[in-house]
Amino acid sequence: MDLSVNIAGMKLKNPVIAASGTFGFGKEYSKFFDLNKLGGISVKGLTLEPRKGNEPPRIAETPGGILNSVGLQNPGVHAFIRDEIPFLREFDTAVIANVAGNTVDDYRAIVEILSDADIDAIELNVSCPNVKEGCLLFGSTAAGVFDVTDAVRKVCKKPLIVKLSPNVTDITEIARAAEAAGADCISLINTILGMSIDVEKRKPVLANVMGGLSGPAVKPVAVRMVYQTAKAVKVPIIGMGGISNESDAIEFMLAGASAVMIGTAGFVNPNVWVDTIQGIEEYIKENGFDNAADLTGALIE
Amino acid sequence: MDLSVNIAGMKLKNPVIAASGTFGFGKEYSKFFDLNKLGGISVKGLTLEPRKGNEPPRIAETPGGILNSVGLQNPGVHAFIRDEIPFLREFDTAVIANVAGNTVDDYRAIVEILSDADIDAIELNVSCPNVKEGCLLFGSTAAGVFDVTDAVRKVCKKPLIVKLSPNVTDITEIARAAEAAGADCISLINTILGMSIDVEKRKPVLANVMGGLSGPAVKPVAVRMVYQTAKAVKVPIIGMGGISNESDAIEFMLAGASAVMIGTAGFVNPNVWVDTIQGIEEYIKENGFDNAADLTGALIE
Amino acid sequence: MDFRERIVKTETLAKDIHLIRIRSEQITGKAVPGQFVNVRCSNGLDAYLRRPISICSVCPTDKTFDIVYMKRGKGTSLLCGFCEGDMIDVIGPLGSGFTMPSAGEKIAVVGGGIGIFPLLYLLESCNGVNKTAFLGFRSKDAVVMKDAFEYASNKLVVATDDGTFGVKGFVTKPFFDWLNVNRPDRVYTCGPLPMIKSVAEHCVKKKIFCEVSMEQRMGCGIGACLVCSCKVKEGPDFDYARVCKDGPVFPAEKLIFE
Amino acid sequence: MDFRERIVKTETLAKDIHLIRIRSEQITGKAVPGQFVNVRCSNGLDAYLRRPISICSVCPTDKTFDIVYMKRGKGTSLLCGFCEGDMIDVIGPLGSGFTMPSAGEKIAVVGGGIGIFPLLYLLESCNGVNKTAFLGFRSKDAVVMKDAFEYASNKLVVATDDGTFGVKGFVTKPFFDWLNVNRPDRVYTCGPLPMIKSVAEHCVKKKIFCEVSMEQRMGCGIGACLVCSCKVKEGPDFDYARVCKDGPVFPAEKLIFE
Ligand SMILES: Cc1cc2nc3c(=O)[nH]c(=O)nc-3n(C[C@H](O)[C@H](O)[C@H](O)COP(=O)(O)OP(=O)(O)OC[C@H]3O[C@@H](n4cnc5c(N)ncnc54)[C@H](O)[C@@H]3O)c2cc1C
Ligand SMILES: Cc1cc2nc3c(=O)[nH]c(=O)nc-3n(C[C@H](O)[C@H](O)[C@H](O)COP(=O)(O)OP(=O)(O)OC[C@H]3O[C@@H](n4cnc5c(N)ncnc54)[C@H](O)[C@@H]3O)c2cc1C
Ligand SMILES: Cc1cc2nc3c(=O)[nH]c(=O)nc-3n(C[C@H](O)[C@H](O)[C@H](O)COP(=O)(O)O)c2cc1C
Ligand SMILES: Cc1cc2nc3c(=O)[nH]c(=O)nc-3n(C[C@H](O)[C@H](O)[C@H](O)COP(=O)(O)O)c2cc1C
Ligand code: FES
Ligand code: FES
Repeated sequence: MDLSVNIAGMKLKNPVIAASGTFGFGKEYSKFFDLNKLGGISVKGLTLEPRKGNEPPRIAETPGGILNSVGLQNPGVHAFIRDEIPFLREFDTAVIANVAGNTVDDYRAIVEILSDADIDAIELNVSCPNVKEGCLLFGSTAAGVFDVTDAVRKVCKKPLIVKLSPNVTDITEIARAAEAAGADCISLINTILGMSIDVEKRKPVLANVMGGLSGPAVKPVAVRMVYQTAKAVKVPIIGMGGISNESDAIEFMLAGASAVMIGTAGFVNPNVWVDTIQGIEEYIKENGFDNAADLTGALIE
Repeated sequence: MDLSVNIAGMKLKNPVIAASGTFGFGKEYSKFFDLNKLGGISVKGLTLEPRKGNEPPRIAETPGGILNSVGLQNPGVHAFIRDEIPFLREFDTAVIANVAGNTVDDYRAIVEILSDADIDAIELNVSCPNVKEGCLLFGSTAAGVFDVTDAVRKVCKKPLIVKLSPNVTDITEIARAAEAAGADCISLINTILGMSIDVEKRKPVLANVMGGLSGPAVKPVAVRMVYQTAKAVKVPIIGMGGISNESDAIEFMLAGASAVMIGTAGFVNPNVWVDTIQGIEEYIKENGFDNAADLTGALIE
Repeated sequence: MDFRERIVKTETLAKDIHLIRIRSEQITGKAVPGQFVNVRCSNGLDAYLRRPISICSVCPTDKTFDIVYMKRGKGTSLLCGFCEGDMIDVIGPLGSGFTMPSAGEKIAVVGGGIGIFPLLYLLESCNGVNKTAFLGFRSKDAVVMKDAFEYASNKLVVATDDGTFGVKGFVTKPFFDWLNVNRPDRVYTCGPLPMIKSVAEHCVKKKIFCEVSMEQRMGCGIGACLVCSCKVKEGPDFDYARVCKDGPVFPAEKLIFE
Repeated sequence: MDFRERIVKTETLAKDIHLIRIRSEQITGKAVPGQFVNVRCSNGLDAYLRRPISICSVCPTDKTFDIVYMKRGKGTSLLCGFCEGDMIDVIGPLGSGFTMPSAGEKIAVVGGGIGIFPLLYLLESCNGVNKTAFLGFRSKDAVVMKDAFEYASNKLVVATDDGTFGVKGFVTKPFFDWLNVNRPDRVYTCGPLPMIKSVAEHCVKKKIFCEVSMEQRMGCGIGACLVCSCKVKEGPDFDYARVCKDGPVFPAEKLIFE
C-alpha cells in the first residue's frame, strides 16, 4: 500500500500537510511529534518585509470553530530563508512557502526570492481576510486571481499552488482563473470572513472586529467548494477547512482533493496530523483501495 | 420596558420571528407553546404551484449545524391562503409570507396574489440554494436581486422584505441593490451552500448532493454579514443564522439587526423562540436599556 | 415545556444494544405502539440534532417506558454515557402509531435488527389477539429481547443471517413460508429496507393488511421542516410524506420503495 | 503523545472557585513556577479550544499538581463536571516561568483574583527567601488559599475591594505602602490589568526587578499560531510577543500596557 501522492511535480509521502499559519515554521510542533511523518508543511504566510500583525485579541471561539485575525504577522521572507529553512530541511517533508502581498509587485518579488530558496513549492495566499490591503482583494475576483497568478507564474521556478478564498459567489470561476494563469495546483479553503460579539462588553471579541472562520464549523462549505472546484479544473487540489480526523480528510479526498491540509484542529489535538495519516492508512486497507491517490474523486454519485 | 419593534411599517410585539421553512405554517409548534408569544412567523417558502421538493435524504448533521435540501416543498400559494392563513390568524402575531419562484414573472404573480391576502408582510426568498432554477440565481448578483425586487415592488401592497443569500462575494452590494429597488427591509442570512459525504458509503449524505448549511456553525458569518449590511443600507434588517439563545440574538441586534429569526435551533429546543424572548427581556433590564429597539446597532466600537 | 425526564434504569442487552428506561407521566400517558421519542444525546453541539428512537415498551403502573438503541454513530455513542438517575431530554410521543388489531384477529409482526423494538410494544398492547412474531438478526450475538417477544406473542420465530441461532437466513423466508399456510388479518413490519420492502410487496400482492414503520433522517421530528420525506402514492402520481408526522407507520400499499 | 492524566482530587474552594489535582509524572517532572497547562474541557465541539490554566502547586512526592480555576464561561463550566478518578486532557507545562529568586533575597508577590494561583507555586518553590505576599479579592467570599499563602510566605497581606476581609480597597495600596519602607529584590505580579499595570509601572519607575504574568486568548498554546499577542518594547518600536511561549511571564520593563 502506498500513501504517497504526487501533486504538481511534488511527491508527498502522504496526503497530510500542516496548514499555513497554524503550524508556524514547524519548531513548536516538532516537540510533539516527528515532523518526518508529515506529507508537508505550509509555513506561516510570508511577506517581503516583516509584519507585526493585528492588535490582540486575535482569536474568538465560535460554535465548532474559531475566528482569527492574526493579520500575517511574520518575520519577512529573508528572515524565513535565513532562520527557518535550515531547521525545516532537517526533516524529510515537503516545505511549502505560503506568501502574501499588498500588490502584484510584492507577490512577484517574494516569489522571485523564494524561487531560489530551498523549498518545495510556493503557495500563493490571495485569500487572507485579515489584512487591509491586497490579498483577499485579489482573491475576490477571477481577474484579480488571474493577474497575481499570471505575474507570479512568470518568475516562479517552483510548483505553484494558488490558495483560494471561500468568500466568493462562484469558486469555480476563481479556480479556473488560477488554472488559466498557470497554477500547478489549487488549495482551498482559506478562512471565511466572520465576526463575534461579546454581548456583556457589547464589543467585538476581536480587536480587528472581523476575522477568519476555521475549524469543524466550516467543513461542509469547504467540502462543497472542493467538490465544485474538482469538477471545474484539471490541476490537483489540496483541500482543507475543518478537518479533525481521517474521516474528515477522506471526505475531502472523495470530493476531489489529492491532498489535505489541517490547521485549527491541531490546537485541540496536537497529534491530529499523525493520527489522520494513520487513520487514512487504515481506511485504505479496510475499504479495498490500493493507495491514497485512489481516494481522490472516488465518490460514488 | 417595551419589547416591541417597528419594521417597515409592521409592529412586532417582540423582535423574535420564526424563520421560514423551519416552522411550517405554525401548526406543529403551536402544540409546544402559545404562538401569541412570537413577534412573527415566516412561513414555509411558497411558490405559485405546489412543489414536491427534493428526494430524501434531505438533511445531514454537520459540526454544529445541519445541511438541508428540502427544495421548497409546499402546497402552493392558493392552498396556503385557503388552508393555512385562517389558522395563523387565530394568533396575534405577524404573518410573513416567504415566497420563491423560477422567474421574475413567478415572483410577480405570487406577490400579486399575496398582496390581497390576509398577511402582514412578504419575504422574497431570492436565496434558496436547493432548487435548480431561479431563486439563488437571482440572489447571487446585485442585478438579479434588483430585477426581482423591482418587479415585485410594483405590485406589492405589503411591506416587502428581501431575504439575501450569504453565498456572495460582497453582501453589501446585494443589499444596496435590494434597497434601491424598493425593499422595505432586508433579512439575512439564508443557508450557506455546503456538502457532506458519508465516507463509509462513499456517497453524499444528501440525495441532492449539496444543501444549505444552517445552525450555530454559521453564526459568525451571519453576524458579520448583518454588521456589514447595517453599515451599507438604511432599511431595517432582520438577522438570522445560528441563533440558539438570547445571547446569540443580542449579538445580531448589536450588529445592527432590528429583529431576528430563529430556525434550526428549534429542532433541538422547541422552546427556543420563547426562551429567547424572555432572555432578551432580562438582558434589557440588566443592561440598562429601555426597550428592545435600543439594542439595534448598540455595539461599542 | 420541560422535556427532561428521569432515567430509572439502563441495561446492555447485547454488544452495542442498550436499553434506557425513562419515567415520564407525559409520555407513558399518551404513547401508542409505533410512536417514537426524539432524544437529545448531548447538551451542546455534539450530535446536535435529536435522535428518533422507537418506544419499545411501556409500563403504565410505573409510568416508565423503554427505548432500546444500537450504538452506531455520534449520538447513540453519547447515549451510552447516560446512567440511572440522570435526566434525559426526550420529546414524545411522536408520530402516528400502528392500527391496533381487534380482539380475535390474527396478526404477524416481522422485524429485523433495530426494527424489532416498536413491534414489541405493539405485541404487548394487544391481548386477545393471535400473534406470531418473526425476528431477524445478524447472528446469535445480536439476538436480544427474545424472552420478551416470546412472552408477548403466541409464537416466535427467530432467524439469523449466519444460522448461529434459530432459522438460518433472512427472516422473510420463514415468514413467507408461514404465509403460505396462514392468512393473518394484519402484518406489521419494521427493519432494513430490503426486508420491509419484500414483506410489504408480498402482503400487498396477497391483499393482506400490512403496515410498515419507516426510517428517515429527521430535523424537527414534529412535522414542521419537511426533511424526513418518504415517497408515497398520490393518485397516479407520488408525493412526499413526513415520516415523523404522517408516519413512521404507513400502510404498505401507500409506499413507493426505490 | 497521550495527554490524558488522572484526576486525583477535586475541591470547591469558594463560590465558583474550584481546584483540580492531577497526577502526571510528565508535567510535575518539568514544571516551573509561572507555567501553565492547556486543558481540554470537553471531548467534542463545546468549548472547542483548550483553556490555559496556571499551575498553582506541585507535589513532587505524589507526582501531582493543582490547578485552580474560576467558573466563568463555557469551558470552565464544563470543568466543573470533572470528578476524582476521571481522566483529563492537559498539555503542559507550557510557557516561560518566573525568574527564581536566589537564597537570601527579598521578594514580594502581588496577586489579584485568579491571578494569585501561579504566585503560590512560586512562593512554595523558593525557600530561604524573604517573601511577602499581597493578595487582592473582591470580597470575603472570594478569599481562597489564605492558609497556603500564609504558610508559603513570611508575611501575607490580604485586601478586599469591599473591606469585608483584611485591608479595604485595592491590594496595590498596602503593597505601595510597603514599598515605601521596603526595597525588595524582586516583585512578581499577576491579576487584573489595572493592577498589574500599576504594579509594573511603579516598579519600573523605582527600578525594582519586576515580572508580570500576562493573560491572552490562545489558540495553539505552544507558540505556533501567533494569536496570543501582547505588546512589548522592541528598541524604539514595539513588537507582538506570544503570551503562550515568550510569556506568560514578562519583565515589567518590556511590556507596553494600553
Ligand atoms: C422513527 C424512527 C424510529 C427509530 N427507532 C429506533 C430504535 O428503536 N432503536 C434504534 O437503535 N434506532 C432507531 N432508529 C434509528 C436511529 O434514529 C438511528 O440509529 C440514530 O439516529 C443514529 O444516530 P447516531 O448518532 O448513532 O448516528 P449518526 O450517523 O452519527 O447520525 C447522524 C445523523 O443521521 C441520523 N440518522 C442516522 N441513521 C439514521 C437512521 N437509521 N434513521 C434515522 N436517522 C438516522 C441521525 O439521527 C443524525 O441526525 C429509529 C429511526 C426512526 C426514524
Ligand atoms: C497563562 C494563563 C493562565 C491562566 N491561569 C488561570 C488560572 O490559574 N485560573 C483561572 O481561573 N483562570 C486562569 N486563566 C484564565 C482562563 O484561561 C480563563 O478564565 C478561561 O479561559 C475562561 O474560559 P471559559 O470557557 O470559562 O470562558 P469563555 O468566555 O467561554 O471562553 C471563550 C474563549 O475565550 C478565552 N478566554 C476567556 N477569558 C480568558 C482569559 N481571561 N484569558 C485567556 N483566555 C480567555 C477562552 O480560553 C476561550 O478560548 C489563565 C489565562 C492565561 C492566559
Ligand atoms: C491562526 C490562523 C492563521 C492562519 N494564517 C494563514 C496564513 O498565514 N496563510 C494562509 O494561507 N492561511 C492561513 N490560515 C488559514 C489556514 O491555513 C486554513 O486555510 C484554514 O484555517 C482552514 O483550515 P482549518 O479549518 O483546518 O484550520 C490561518 C488560519 C488560522 C486559524
Ligand atoms: C429545513 C429548512 C428549510 C428552510 N426553508 C426555507 C424556505 O423555504 N425559505 C427561506 O427563505 N428560507 C428557508 N430556510 C432558511 C432559514 O429560514 C434560515 O434562513 C436559515 O436556516 C438560517 O437560520 P437558522 O440557523 O436559525 O436556521 C430553511 C432552513 C431549513 C433548515
Ligand atoms: S423531521 Fe421535520 S417534518 Fe419530519
Ligand atoms: S496561542 Fe498559538 S502562539 Fe500562542
